[in-house]
Amino acid sequence: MNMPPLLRDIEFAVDLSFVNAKGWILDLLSHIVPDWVVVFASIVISGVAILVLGPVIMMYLTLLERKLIGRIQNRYGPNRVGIWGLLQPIADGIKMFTKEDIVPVYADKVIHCLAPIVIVIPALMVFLVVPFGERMTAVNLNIGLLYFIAVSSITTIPIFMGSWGSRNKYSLLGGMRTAAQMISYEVPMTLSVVPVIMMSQSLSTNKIVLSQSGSYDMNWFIFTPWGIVGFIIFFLCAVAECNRPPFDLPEAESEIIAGFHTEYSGMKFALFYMAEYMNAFTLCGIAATLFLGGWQGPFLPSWIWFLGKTFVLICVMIWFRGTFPRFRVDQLMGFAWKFLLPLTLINILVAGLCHFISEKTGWIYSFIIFSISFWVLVRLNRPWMPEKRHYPLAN
Amino acid sequence: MDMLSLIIKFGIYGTMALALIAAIAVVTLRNLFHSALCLAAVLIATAMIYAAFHADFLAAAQILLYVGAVMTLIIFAIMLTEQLGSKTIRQTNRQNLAALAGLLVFVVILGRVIFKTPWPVTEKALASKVTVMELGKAFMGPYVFPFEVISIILIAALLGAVVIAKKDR
Amino acid sequence: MSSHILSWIIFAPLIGAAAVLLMPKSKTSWIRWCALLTTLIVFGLTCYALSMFQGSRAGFQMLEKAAWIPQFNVQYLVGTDGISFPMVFLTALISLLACMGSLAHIRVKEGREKEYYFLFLLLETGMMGTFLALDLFLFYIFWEVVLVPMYFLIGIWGGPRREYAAIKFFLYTLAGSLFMLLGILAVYFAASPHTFSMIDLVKMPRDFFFQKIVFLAFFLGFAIKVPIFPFHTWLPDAHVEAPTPISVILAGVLLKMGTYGFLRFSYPLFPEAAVWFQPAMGVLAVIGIVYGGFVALAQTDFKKMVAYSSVSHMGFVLLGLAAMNANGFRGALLQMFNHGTITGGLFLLVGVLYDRAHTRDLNDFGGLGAKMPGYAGILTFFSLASLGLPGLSGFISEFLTLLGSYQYSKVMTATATIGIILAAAYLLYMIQRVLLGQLNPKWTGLTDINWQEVITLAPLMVFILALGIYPNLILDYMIPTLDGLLKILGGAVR
Amino acid sequence: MVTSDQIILVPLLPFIAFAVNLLAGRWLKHRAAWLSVAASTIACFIAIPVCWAVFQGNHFANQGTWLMLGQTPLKFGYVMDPLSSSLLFMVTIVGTLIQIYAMGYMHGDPRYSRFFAYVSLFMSAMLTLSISDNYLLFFMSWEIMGLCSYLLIGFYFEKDSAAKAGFKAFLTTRVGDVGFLIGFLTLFSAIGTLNFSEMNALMANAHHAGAPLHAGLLSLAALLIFCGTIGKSAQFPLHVWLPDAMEGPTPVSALIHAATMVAAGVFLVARSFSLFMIVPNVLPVVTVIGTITAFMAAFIALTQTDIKRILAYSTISQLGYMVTALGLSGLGAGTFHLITHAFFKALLFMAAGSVIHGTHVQDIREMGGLFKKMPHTATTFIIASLALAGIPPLSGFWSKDEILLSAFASGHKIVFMILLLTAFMTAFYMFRLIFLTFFGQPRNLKVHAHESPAVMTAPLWALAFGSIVIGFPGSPFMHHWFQKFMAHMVHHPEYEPSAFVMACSVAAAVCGISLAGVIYLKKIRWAQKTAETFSFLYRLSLNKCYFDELYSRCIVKPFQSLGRFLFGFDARIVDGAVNGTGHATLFISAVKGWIDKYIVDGLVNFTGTLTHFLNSIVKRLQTGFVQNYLLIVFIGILVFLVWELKII
Amino acid sequence: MIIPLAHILIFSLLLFATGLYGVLVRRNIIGILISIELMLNAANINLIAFSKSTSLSPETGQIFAIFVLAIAATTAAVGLAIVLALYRVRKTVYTDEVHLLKW
Repeated sequence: MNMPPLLRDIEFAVDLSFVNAKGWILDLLSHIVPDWVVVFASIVISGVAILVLGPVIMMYLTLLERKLIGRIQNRYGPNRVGIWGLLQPIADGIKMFTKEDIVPVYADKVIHCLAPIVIVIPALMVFLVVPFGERMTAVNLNIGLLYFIAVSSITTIPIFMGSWGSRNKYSLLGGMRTAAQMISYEVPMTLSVVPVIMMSQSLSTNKIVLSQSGSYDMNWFIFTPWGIVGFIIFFLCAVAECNRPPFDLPEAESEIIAGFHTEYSGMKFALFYMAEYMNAFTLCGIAATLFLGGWQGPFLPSWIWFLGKTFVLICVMIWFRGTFPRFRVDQLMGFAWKFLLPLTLINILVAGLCHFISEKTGWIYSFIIFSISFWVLVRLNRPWMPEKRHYPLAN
Repeated sequence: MDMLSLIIKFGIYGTMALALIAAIAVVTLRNLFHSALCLAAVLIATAMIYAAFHADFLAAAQILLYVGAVMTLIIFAIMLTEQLGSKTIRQTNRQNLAALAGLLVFVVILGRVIFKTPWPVTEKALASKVTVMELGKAFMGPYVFPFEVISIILIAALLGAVVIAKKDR
Repeated sequence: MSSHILSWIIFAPLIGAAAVLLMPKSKTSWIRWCALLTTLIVFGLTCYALSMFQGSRAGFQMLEKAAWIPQFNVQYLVGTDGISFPMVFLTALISLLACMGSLAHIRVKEGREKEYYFLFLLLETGMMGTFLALDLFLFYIFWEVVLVPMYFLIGIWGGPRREYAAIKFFLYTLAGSLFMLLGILAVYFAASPHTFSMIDLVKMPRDFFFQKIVFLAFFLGFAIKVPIFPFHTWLPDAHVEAPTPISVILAGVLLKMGTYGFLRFSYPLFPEAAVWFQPAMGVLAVIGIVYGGFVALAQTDFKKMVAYSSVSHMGFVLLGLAAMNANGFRGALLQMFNHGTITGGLFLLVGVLYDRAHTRDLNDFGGLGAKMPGYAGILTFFSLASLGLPGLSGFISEFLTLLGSYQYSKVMTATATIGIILAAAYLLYMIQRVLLGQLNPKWTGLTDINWQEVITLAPLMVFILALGIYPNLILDYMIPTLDGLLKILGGAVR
Repeated sequence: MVTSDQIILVPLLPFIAFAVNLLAGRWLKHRAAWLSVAASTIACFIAIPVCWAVFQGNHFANQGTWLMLGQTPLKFGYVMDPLSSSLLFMVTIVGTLIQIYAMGYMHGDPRYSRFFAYVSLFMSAMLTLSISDNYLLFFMSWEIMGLCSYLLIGFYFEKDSAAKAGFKAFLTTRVGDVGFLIGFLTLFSAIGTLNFSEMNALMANAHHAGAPLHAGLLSLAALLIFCGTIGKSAQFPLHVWLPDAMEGPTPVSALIHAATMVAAGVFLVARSFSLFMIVPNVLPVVTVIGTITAFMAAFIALTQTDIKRILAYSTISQLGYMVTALGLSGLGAGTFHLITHAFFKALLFMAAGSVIHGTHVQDIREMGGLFKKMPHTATTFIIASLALAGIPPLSGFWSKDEILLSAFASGHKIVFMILLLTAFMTAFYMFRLIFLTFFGQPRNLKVHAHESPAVMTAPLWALAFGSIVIGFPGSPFMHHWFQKFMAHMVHHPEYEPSAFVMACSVAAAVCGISLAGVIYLKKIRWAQKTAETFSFLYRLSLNKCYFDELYSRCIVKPFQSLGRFLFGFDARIVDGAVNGTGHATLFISAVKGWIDKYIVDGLVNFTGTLTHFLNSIVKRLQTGFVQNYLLIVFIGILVFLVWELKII
Repeated sequence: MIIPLAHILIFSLLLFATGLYGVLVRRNIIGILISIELMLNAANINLIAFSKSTSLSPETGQIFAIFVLAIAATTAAVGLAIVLALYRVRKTVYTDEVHLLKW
């Protein structure tokens, strides 16, 4: 980066402002309290930051979504509470907190109540490894990516708990759908990140981001053939993982009311809601990290780059919601197992290929391979028409 | 940092206790779903213990595979097979006392053995730290054959499970 | 010999059978036409072979030779001569007509055409092989191959007592052929070097006592097939129960296999024993003639009557064989051919009537001559041929047989002529009961014989008439071979 | 040129007519008759010049190989010698006339073409027989004639009696035929040829050498050949079929059962005459048979009432005459009578047929006074009867006289007496028939007689003319030309004509006619009285000497029961043995099965039971409960641990 | 090593015993499978502990543990498939009700 030194200094200062702030606080504390307290304080500061960040993100994501959907549907969206409806999430929060907490009579009460609490935990835990900016990763685990995948997979269990604990058949159906969907999409998602791991030779999110630096910090993985395919797959799987449209079968209103959170209301519902939005955010963040270079980017501070990329991906998710109709169950599963899974495997192969040959030929080869495999897979996945049903009494 | 290690130590013991309690809950709870959730707790606790032993990769894999996949499968199976009102059905068979007695003897014997055996604990081993890279190299190096075997077993199990669980036509 | 015409003749039906097997079961018309085409091709091949056949030569012709099981010196050895060739021709003709009969008016059980025609063609292969094999082992195999499809054809498509008839036929014939197998093995082990080949075996001398024993073994096998008097009881049952085309084949071809065996194997291999057994055979033949005639006279079942007439007529064949002179042999071989055509035609006619009336009780009919003039004419024609009316083929063979046997024994001949009278009696009695007299009102609805059936019968009539007027047509092919055989026997007559 | 092989056309043309009629009869309809008649006529015109040439003393023969008998070829051919030419002459003329007659008689019959087909076939066979030069061809045509006879007798097969009659005729003649067959087989084995000419030559040589070859064998052969005559010519033991054969249409009776086929038997003896002459003891047998037949038949004819039956018995009687003549070495006499008889007997049958055609009844007791209504028929009938009775100068007189002469001259006085008596009876029954039929008053008013059409009466007159003139070639007026002509054939004794014999013959005939006239025109009661007086004889005569009953009881029934017995034997004993073997095998199998089941298997089962018992104790271990097993395994491991670690 | 090896071993022993108890006494087959997972976990803990404290090549224990993990996954998958098939056929998942092999 050939920038004037002053500019660079300024940029660094802005870039590392949060980090430096934490450093100052800890420095201050170390003079007062014993060392282990400082360690704890470091953890607590990061934790508090994350814990605050989570609900805030959730609140304003809902607003963003409502606004965007509104725009898509040619209306305004919330615009009464505060300017542009900015206070709407707070109002909603108040409403949520004050609502009656209903527990069904035959519910498995402990589990019923535990589920919304448990579901927030993994959602928050994944924030630990999200690189918000340069040196802004809460815990720089060397298995960060694996940690992320592992922890996000726990999400199924609270959903099960909720669906089971409610003693409601729609809940149960929703839970089972969720479980099936999440397990299915976890597989292509995990496999789609394998090329990234291969190329960056690390599981650490930080290192992955760093390996995407280059001229103008723009050597993002999405600009490689395997990267673009992997990104698309990953992003689709991410949409499915957080049960968002068009993969929102677990909570399909027209089919099973609201899926696993049918019986939830008030704060418990808010928690589920929050977990969902936090998951969406983290998944978009991870997608940005893995394929879009994370906080890498010219000129602007790293965290702005990161949040900007994440924001764009979230907008795309919302755009999906506004655009696509819902999948059918068998199409959903078939899409994961019969289309995405083979494509990820081919993607891994292509990644290996691209690693060993020059960039241009790599593009040509991968283009050929992808078109052929795409064509083959589409041919093999011809839409399956269910047998026409006969209704003998219809006439 | 003595304090830190003390906290970690107690944290480990606490995790162990939690795991044991959850394990006992697993085998004694009547509601199988609760058992399964307790198992999840045990697994997570175990994963934490792994992490404490610097087996990060294993911990993550434990969570990913066990909690993410196996538990889901088990809960799935429970949901498919369990009638909702099955809480009241006796969940243990008649040989629990005999089993308990046998286990007691077993625990006593093995406990004695464990305590009596001089374990060859080496400092070098204690100091070593295994990275994911090394694990991967080990997989691709000396353990490549078992690794492939395991992959074949997994595929076989996948197909087998599909075939078995498929509805008869 | 470069041409494999004989092998083609043997195995063409097998190919047809395979083709039938490959066809879908529901396509019955395909199967029928395939079978008919196959038999037609076999007949064509036989005619082609006829053009290659040198009638004036005595020895085996068109030989085909290949080692089959070299360890036991078993060969695939087929060939033909004046004895077997008329039989091959007869087989091809009768099979063709029986197949046509099957198409036209035989009730083959619904949906089982495929099995029927498969077995039918397999049977044809067996018969052809039996007549053409010159290796004893091969001969035995084909001999047995004939049994199995026959068993099923009778047992599945037969009349009400078909299981009984089929199993009786099968066990009886099998018992006989087991004796024959023993004989074959004895011949094989007595020969040095061990061989099954007829060409080699004929040249080897054999001990007289051995000859007698083994001749007896062969005799049992062939006698049951012919059938000779005490072994004949399977015949009426099998004939009566078998479906019409199968009766035709049974009478037309299968019975000939026994007498053919005498001519082909027993006589050349055991000339001294044959001479020794001559009186016994003659007596059995005469008993068969007279006995069969009398029993036929007592029948009320049309088919059974024809069956017993077969016993009587085959007795003439045996009588000719027992005469052991030129005329006797010629008569016998000619009678084999003629009996095939005549009795085959009679069975077809019984089938024609049975298909319409669904009964074979002779006493039940009457006066059909006015109702079915065409049928009456043809039935009369075949009956007259059967009773030995001059001008029709039956007479020539009976005449030659009697001429031959007269040279051997006057008493036997005189007794045998009773059979001729009886033949007239039972056949005319049958005609009287079926065609003449008042029309039984039950049968006013019967229709006359149709064109399909006439076409089936016409070739037989042509042969009967042609051979009756000018028997040399076929005798020319037989005489050199028969004279050669007689020379072998003559050498043995002391 | 009339010498050569065109004679083959003579039998061939009717055969073609037969084939065409049979195959195309449905389209030809009544044109069928024209075809047959035309064939016959052309055959006649071909045959007569050839015959004439033979009468002039020529001799034709030709032959070709047909079959190989052993190493000797069997040759078929024709021979035109006096015997065959005279027969050919008669057959062609009579046959053609009868067919013309049949055109009228059979008119309107539904199986018209079939009838003419059969008749043509018969003509073909008969002509073949006439000219055949060997026994086998002779026999073949002989058999085909038998077949035609069978078919034509059973022509009205809807009638049971007709069907039965045909059956009877065929079977009865067949018995004789088989004798004939064996006979010429014997002859073949004795002299090695079947050809007539060769045989004649051989016999002549033997005769001249004085020593017959294989006397016994030849005698046997001659006897057996004579069996054929007995069957075909309805001689004494086998005559029963001929009266029944009258069930056939009348032209058939005229053609086959009067003129031609039955004469073939006589012709056979004539053909084999050289053989008969050379063997010593056969001719007397022939004579005896002939005499018995002649007398017996005449005796039966006395009381019959069916017009055709009377004629049939008359035929038998006359055939007996011929056979007697041949037995008395009268070849010329026998053959001569054969020819003349053919003419007048055919005429009689045809006239009788005309009567039947006109009245639709056959019983003479229902006729009467028909002379006025059917003058042509009656006149010709009377002419023929006179010929038959032996009134000079009609043909019958000359031929009968020759036979009587043979008997008289050869010294067989008893035979002569019997034949004379027979001649008397013949005259009597013939005129009994005439007086009852044509004279007196009509006895049945339901009968409306009318004269037959010209197509029927014309042949009657033609034959009547023949009956009158055909006797002259053998009469003293032509110096016994015929007998001399025949003598060319085989050497046989010739006798001087005797006026005594002629007188006796005429006297017998006249007496018979007068007696018949007296009884049946004037004193009808006398007949009744005579019948009552000689009731035994009357019943014997009326019931045809009980031959049918005798045969039915002695031959037919035993044969049938033998058949049934043998069938039972077959079903029970022979088949029983087979099935018995089967059952025995099954029984042994059952025994073995029992042993297997209770002893061998019992041991096995005992082992099983023991095991089962032990099992009931041990099986308790098998709880079918996985965790139980697991617990046991676990406890086992525990024990192992304790043991291995030596804790206790 | 922060805590003595023996303590870990005792812990895993107890975990194993608990799992074994579950295997021996639970009626529900899924319960048994759950208990088997417990036992496998105990074994894994042992592996890790030993690898951490005694082994010369420290990755071996972890690799074995990962193999055990994979096997556990297959066990679960196949076992549960069998359970589902059984449930579909016999409408029960209780071991003492499935005793076709009982005498």
